[in-house]
Amino acid sequence: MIKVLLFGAAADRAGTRETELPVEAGLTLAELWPLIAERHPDLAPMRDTLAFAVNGEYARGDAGVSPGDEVAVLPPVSGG
Amino acid sequence: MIKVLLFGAAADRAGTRETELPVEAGLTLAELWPLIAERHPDLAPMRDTLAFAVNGEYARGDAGVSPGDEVAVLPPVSGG
Amino acid sequence: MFAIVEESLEVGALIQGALSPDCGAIATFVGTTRIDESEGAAVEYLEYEAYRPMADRKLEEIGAEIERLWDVRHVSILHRLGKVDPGEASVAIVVAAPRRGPAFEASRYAIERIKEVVPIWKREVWSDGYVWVGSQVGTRGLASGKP
Amino acid sequence: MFAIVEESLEVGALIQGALSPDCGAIATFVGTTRIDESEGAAVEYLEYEAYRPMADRKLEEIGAEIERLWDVRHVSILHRLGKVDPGEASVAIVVAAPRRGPAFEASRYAIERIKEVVPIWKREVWSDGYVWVGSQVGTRGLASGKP
Repeated sequence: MIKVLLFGAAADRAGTRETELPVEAGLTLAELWPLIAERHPDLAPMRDTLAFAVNGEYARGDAGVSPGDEVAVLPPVSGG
Repeated sequence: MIKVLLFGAAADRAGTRETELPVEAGLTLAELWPLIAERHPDLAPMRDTLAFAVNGEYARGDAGVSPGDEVAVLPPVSGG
Repeated sequence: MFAIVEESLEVGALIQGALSPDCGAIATFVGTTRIDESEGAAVEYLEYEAYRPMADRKLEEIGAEIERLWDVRHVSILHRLGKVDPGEASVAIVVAAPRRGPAFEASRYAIERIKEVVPIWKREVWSDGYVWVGSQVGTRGLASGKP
Repeated sequence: MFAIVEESLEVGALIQGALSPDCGAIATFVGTTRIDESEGAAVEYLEYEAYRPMADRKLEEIGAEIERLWDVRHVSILHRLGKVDPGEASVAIVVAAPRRGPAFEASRYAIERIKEVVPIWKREVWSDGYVWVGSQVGTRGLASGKP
């Protein structure tokens, strides 16, 4: 399983702040995204605005994710 | 009479913070300076570093001063 | 000190803690909730959420970047979470340095970096709905379109 | 508020007074007494004097210049007189503005202008004598030469 955390507008669109995806083997973030979007179709239109973190650090689409990892879906940050 | 106020290093050099010069008619700041420097010779070497104010506002050498005016001798300011 | 906190920010105490005989300058930035108005509606309050502990770590990284880039002796950053009313502080940055140039530059750098990299999100709650700042997602008429 | 004061500066209260729902940013600058050291001697304290009321008026003029140059809603400048111990604040500048860019620029402008035009003078009292900053006049070995 991969734990997926959602924040801000992404949590709002998905209707949840946390979900789990039954991923058995390693794959890339880019490969994980369709699984997230399939589970939460309202997220799909946000794709181009989103960043991702794997285990608490920003990661690009070619980053690997494995069972046990924590993936965070990050809309444009707006602190300050 | 013209009242002359001295500040900071200028007061230090002159050994006083205030003096009066018996000026009867109007003259310019540039003409006043030799009278100040004659009264307080230790000020003379500071001349190029000094600014002047007449009645509380910066003034140049060609500014007129008359009996009753307050002239301030201002070393480089160092607030902050 | 780098912290994400629920309670209101005590900026005076933060500055007091930065006073030091080896510094001549303290530059401080405080971000506050501004009441925006449009089309007869107004912002009532802001609400912040963060991805922790990543957000805490990013604040510390900004502090480390500043200490690499400038001669500063003290950096504090506090950021509020939860509801922040109009006129209240949501972020406070305090930088003490021997000289004023680095203090000014570093405090400006800190707020710009916070707005770029720290996973914190702000929801504006208006009298007629809310909107996630930056995503334009929400329940206000203007914001309900696609992001 | 523009004032030249004898007592210590309460920066927290000054910032508190600048909080306003029409502003999103408060930039603050605090100048403090830094212990300088050279040739085995050290600065023990600073002593400030001013030409008043000209100095008070110049502070107000700087405030007016800032309000002409930037969209700011609040400017406070306080400057100490008399003895200021190491680590204490000698000047505090607080600028509140709707946007952070003008707040940062205006606070920097204020301290630069103070150092250019406000008739205030600083005497560094060292363990081995004193020196008038800017004039290099005093009783320390290095400073006793011609200005």
